[in-house]
Amino acid sequence: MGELSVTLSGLTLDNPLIPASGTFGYGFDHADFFDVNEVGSFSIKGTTLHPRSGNPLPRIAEYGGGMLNAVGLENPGVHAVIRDIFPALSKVYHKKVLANVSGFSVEEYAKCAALFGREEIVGLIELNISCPNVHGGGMSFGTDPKTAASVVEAVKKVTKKPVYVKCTPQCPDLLTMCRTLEAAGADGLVLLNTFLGMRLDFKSGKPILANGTGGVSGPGVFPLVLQRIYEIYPKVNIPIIGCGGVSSARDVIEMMSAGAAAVEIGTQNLTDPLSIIKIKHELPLLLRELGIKELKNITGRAFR
Amino acid sequence: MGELSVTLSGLTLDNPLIPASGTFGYGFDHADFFDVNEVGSFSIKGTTLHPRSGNPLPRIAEYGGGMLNAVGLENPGVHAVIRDIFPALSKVYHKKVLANVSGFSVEEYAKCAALFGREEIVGLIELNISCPNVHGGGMSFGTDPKTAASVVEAVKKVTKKPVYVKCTPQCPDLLTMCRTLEAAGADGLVLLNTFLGMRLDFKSGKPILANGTGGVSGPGVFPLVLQRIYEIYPKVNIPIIGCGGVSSARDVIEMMSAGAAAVEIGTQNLTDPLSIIKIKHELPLLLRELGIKELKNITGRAFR
Amino acid sequence: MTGEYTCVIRKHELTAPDTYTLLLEPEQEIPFRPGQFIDLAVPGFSLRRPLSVTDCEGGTIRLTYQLTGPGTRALSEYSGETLNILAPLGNGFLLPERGEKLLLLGGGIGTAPLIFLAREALKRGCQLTAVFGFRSPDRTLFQKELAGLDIKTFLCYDSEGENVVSVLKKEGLAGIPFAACGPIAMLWAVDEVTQAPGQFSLECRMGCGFGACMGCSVKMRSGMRRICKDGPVFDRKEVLWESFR
Amino acid sequence: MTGEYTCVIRKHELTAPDTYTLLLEPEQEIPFRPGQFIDLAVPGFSLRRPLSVTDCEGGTIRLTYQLTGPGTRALSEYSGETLNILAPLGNGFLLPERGEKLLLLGGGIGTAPLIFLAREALKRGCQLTAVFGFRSPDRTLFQKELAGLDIKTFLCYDSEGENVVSVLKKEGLAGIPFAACGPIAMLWAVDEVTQAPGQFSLECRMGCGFGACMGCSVKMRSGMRRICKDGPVFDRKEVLWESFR
Ligand SMILES: Cc1cc2nc3c(=O)[nH]c(=O)nc-3n(C[C@H](O)[C@H](O)[C@H](O)COP(=O)(O)OP(=O)(O)OC[C@H]3O[C@@H](n4cnc5c(N)ncnc54)[C@H](O)[C@@H]3O)c2cc1C
Ligand SMILES: Cc1cc2nc3c(=O)[nH]c(=O)nc-3n(C[C@H](O)[C@H](O)[C@H](O)COP(=O)(O)OP(=O)(O)OC[C@H]3O[C@@H](n4cnc5c(N)ncnc54)[C@H](O)[C@@H]3O)c2cc1C
Ligand SMILES: Cc1cc2nc3c(=O)[nH]c(=O)nc-3n(C[C@H](O)[C@H](O)[C@H](O)COP(=O)(O)O)c2cc1C
Ligand SMILES: Cc1cc2nc3c(=O)[nH]c(=O)nc-3n(C[C@H](O)[C@H](O)[C@H](O)COP(=O)(O)O)c2cc1C
Ligand code: FES
Ligand code: FES
Repeated sequence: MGELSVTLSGLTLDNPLIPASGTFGYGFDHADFFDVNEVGSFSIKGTTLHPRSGNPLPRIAEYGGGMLNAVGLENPGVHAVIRDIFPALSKVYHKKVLANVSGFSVEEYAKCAALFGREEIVGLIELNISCPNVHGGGMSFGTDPKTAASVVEAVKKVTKKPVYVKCTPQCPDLLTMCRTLEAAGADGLVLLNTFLGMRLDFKSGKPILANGTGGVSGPGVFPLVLQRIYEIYPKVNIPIIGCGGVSSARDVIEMMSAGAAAVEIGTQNLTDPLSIIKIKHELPLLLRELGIKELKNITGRAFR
Repeated sequence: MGELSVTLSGLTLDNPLIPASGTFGYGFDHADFFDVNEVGSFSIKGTTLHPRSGNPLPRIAEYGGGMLNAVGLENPGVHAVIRDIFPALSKVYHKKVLANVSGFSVEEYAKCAALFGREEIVGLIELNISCPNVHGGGMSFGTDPKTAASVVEAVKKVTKKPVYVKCTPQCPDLLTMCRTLEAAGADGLVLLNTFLGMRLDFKSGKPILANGTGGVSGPGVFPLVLQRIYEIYPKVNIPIIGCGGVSSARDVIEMMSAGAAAVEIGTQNLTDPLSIIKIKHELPLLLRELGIKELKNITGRAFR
Repeated sequence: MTGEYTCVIRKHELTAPDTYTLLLEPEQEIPFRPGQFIDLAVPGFSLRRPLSVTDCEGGTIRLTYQLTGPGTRALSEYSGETLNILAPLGNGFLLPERGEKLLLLGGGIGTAPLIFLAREALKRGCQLTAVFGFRSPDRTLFQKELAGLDIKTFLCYDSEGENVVSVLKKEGLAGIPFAACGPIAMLWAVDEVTQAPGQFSLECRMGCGFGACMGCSVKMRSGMRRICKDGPVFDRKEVLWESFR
Repeated sequence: MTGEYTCVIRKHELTAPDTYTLLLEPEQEIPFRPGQFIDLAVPGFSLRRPLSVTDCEGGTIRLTYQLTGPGTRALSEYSGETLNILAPLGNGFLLPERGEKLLLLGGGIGTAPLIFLAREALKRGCQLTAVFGFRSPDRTLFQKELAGLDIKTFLCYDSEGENVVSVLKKEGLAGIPFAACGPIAMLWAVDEVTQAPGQFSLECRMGCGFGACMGCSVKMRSGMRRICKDGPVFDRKEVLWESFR
């Protein structure tokens, strides 16, 4: 195992860099730029039981700290992913993926997770209870700990794969949420999904996104996410994957210092498709500068 | 009245640009750069009943979308402000100020507000129930609508000046908070104070700010603040002063389009002390581009 | 090969009102087809700006862009020596067969990718007619350039009460195979008045520009399609205009 | 007058390991006193970077800065032609009277403002002694420059087991009025071993640099003081070292 390797609930990644769900498709698009096997793992586009066509255009806006999106979980559905996408993916990608699952009912989460749980390529299940861009589902599971716990319990019954839950900053009491998820059997946490926000068009004064609001991501949210990881890490005993605003190798070090065992990178994959490669090359230099041998020893350094 | 003028609860400002509390001192420091009478009004540094020396250094950190601060309400106390600062200020500044008041008890808020309420130079009282950087006070008033309402009621009893309440994004249910404040007699809202966040030092891995966490401000929070204003504007009947991440004349237009009657500018006054002047010069050009005669007609344009 | 390239700025100047010409020379030659685009990193902005290739000769990429908002404004004021791009992106126009007729319909800055298409089609000995519409005569783009090429050209102006669609009808061009780029309203109207086969180059706000984010995915007749990767050029039979309202 | 100035970059180069010299020429001459600083906007960063003036001659501001983090790194790679500053900021050193003795105590990049002070003090016919400490000989700053001035100079190196404080004691300099700038630990130690009047130039993370934000306010003997506006130079009697722990 190299100096960058980390372990998530028994799943060893040769590096902690995980492209975040929705910013790496199903792995094929970044392959135009680099060998996608360079990533530690990646999280597939949020997948639901049935195909979804998502929100109308515009789905994207920009701001001084990154971007907003309201894609609305467009995806071909779990069956098509397993039948068509995974076989094609296995030909070019030889590591595991995080199966990012979204749903509109406890049953939907459980069904999707059960199906993904049988797939060799799936390293762990990432329950997205936090998408701000769909109505009636997604995020509502992310704001109420009881509902969220019921999702975890249902999913744990149907799969042996580690189950990680991706939380939303819109949750009014994130600490209680995380502890409840741990108690319900979650194997790990992903902190965090996007922040609710919006932009208005200069000329018309109306919302830019067809959906009105969208999810804010990118460097602008980094210190907010970092604070949540720092707050929650000492209070739970399951691993945290940090996610939000990471755009450099220094950010990776900082997020792991706050308690993250691995790091998801989203917006930066769009800004610069080669960012993961660049960060991966810089990490060993930073480790040397810090006099630290193994990256995994950085996790939770703030508390030592 | 010029094309930029706006009115807040009977107080007319010749332009809607208000340096935010804590980023303009008591008005003397920016006077090194321009005639401070150019601002619409400004909000004085958060003032408490007794002098406070604030937090230890470091109080400041930076991030990709702006800055973090944990000044911790350093101020000379309401008596010194009234006795020493206001008389000196009146010599160079001939408009009104927003008296930003913080407290650790309902009584403290009321006492400060009563004292400020008697001052000619005070145009309106801005109750800061939202400072994330002091313990035991400040923000705790901002997260519970009942406590917040009791502050407003107590203050309304002791002053005839308009009372605006500056809310915190850390409030779990901001809409209920705002409606409760309106019902309690608040004359207006200031949305929002800083977002809770933190940074860790690259070398040590420990928090940069001596206080651990700090308040995040600057362009990175703009779309988050905008969404809250857009959400709350149609649900209340009192004016909203927008605050958070404004750094350009276009941002002013956008925030007013979402419902703000005026706009506070914080971090940008530090990044560029002349920003208010630059924005003030650009606003008329943008109005012309939009074919809108009076800036105040922009307020709430998103809903028309 | 699709990749990230650092380009030296060879020329960057105002060539029409609010319109800049930018010549970029990448480290190595990038093969482009007409209708493809690049995604340009504007320093200080998170998202890249997609720009169609106006032409590509001897390895130098010509871009033509209009001041639209803060990003293009910052680009026009950029004083560095290099710029970073992703390229080539998207599928270009299907080129006409040797000697075929082709009608080029361009509105405003949408005329840019048609210049590249025109040059390639001329190389194949095609017979070209261009109808280019602008807001007013002072905003005409590529007038000289068109004059130097063997293209029958109609220029029309909103300010004179004419536009691409009205000229199309008046001149009886509605039966010629076409390639069109411009504002959605114009394209939609073109679709309604023409009968021949045709292609539309579409645009929308993009997240990545290379297919990863679904930010540009839109309902087409054959299903959801990403404008960046499955387009930006689409056969007229594919486009559902309601998706662009 | 304190203000915002756009400066042309006259020189910008690596002059010692990790250390750059930057010469800026503002639109109009800015009067500086030794110990004052400028606040430099690094494109792409929200907060400005405070830098002491190393010297100011004929209207050209000399800055010397060390690579510390992302901001100074970006500055060192900046390829534009101008930079924006706020200046002059802070109160400088109290200059010694004509003919008086002055001891200059500098650690690392903290030697920078002492160069300006030295030149001004020499103009007043003062007798100067400098003790400058660095991590190792290859990191020495201003060696040639000092050699050209009439200053009795001691250079010392951590790598050789010596530092400013040990030299101060060894050479019996602890009774001479001093001006010191460098790491807090060094300044504190200086305060403990010297008996003469002295001034310290302090630094900390700043929000504004001109007094508006209280980001640099710290407890001193006479009360809370802003390092940016009430300093950065303070009389030794003012400083409470516990505030800098
Ligand atoms: C495939 C394609 C090719 C294009 N080719 C050209 C060209 O050759 N010349 C040219 O001038 N313009 C072209 N555009 C449009 C150009 O990308 C936008 O004008 C530009 O991105 C606006 O950026 P801004 O910051 O100035 O405007 P803003 O409105 O401030 O931009 C904010 C955000 O919206 C996006 N955006 C705004 N308008 C558009 C738009 N019309 N299309 C796509 N994204 C937009 C921006 O990229 C940015 O992410 C093309 C667009 C696409 C999709
Ligand atoms: C009055 C004054 C004069 C100074 N003069 C010089 C000089 O002449 N030459 C020189 O090399 N350095 C000087 N410094 C220190 C210099 O400002 C910092 O090294 C620089 O800001 C670091 O920026 P960075 O982005 O590289 O580091 P980062 O650590 O990434 O900076 C992050 C934030 O912390 C602040 N910061 C970090 N270190 C310091 C520090 N030591 N002091 C103040 N702020 C800091 C930065 O300004 C920025 O806001 C001076 C500081 C002050 C206060
Ligand atoms: C275009 C886009 C699409 C996204 N789609 C999903 C998704 O399908 N499922 C999910 O869990 N998160 C989704 N996210 C959120 C990201 O996975 C990530 O949590 C967020 O962007 C914060 O990380 P960042 O700041 O590094 O981008 C999406 C984000 C973006 C920008
Ligand atoms: C250094 C600093 C000090 C601040 N002090 C106060 C304060 O005393 N009282 C208050 O209500 N808000 C205070 N704030 C918050 C600002 O007034 C403003 O709400 C916040 O910075 C968001 O606006 P911005 O993004 O434009 O900076 C402070 C902000 C900064 C950056
Ligand atoms: S813009 Fe990302 S998929 Fe097209
Ligand atoms: S840095 Fe703002 S007051 Fe000193």
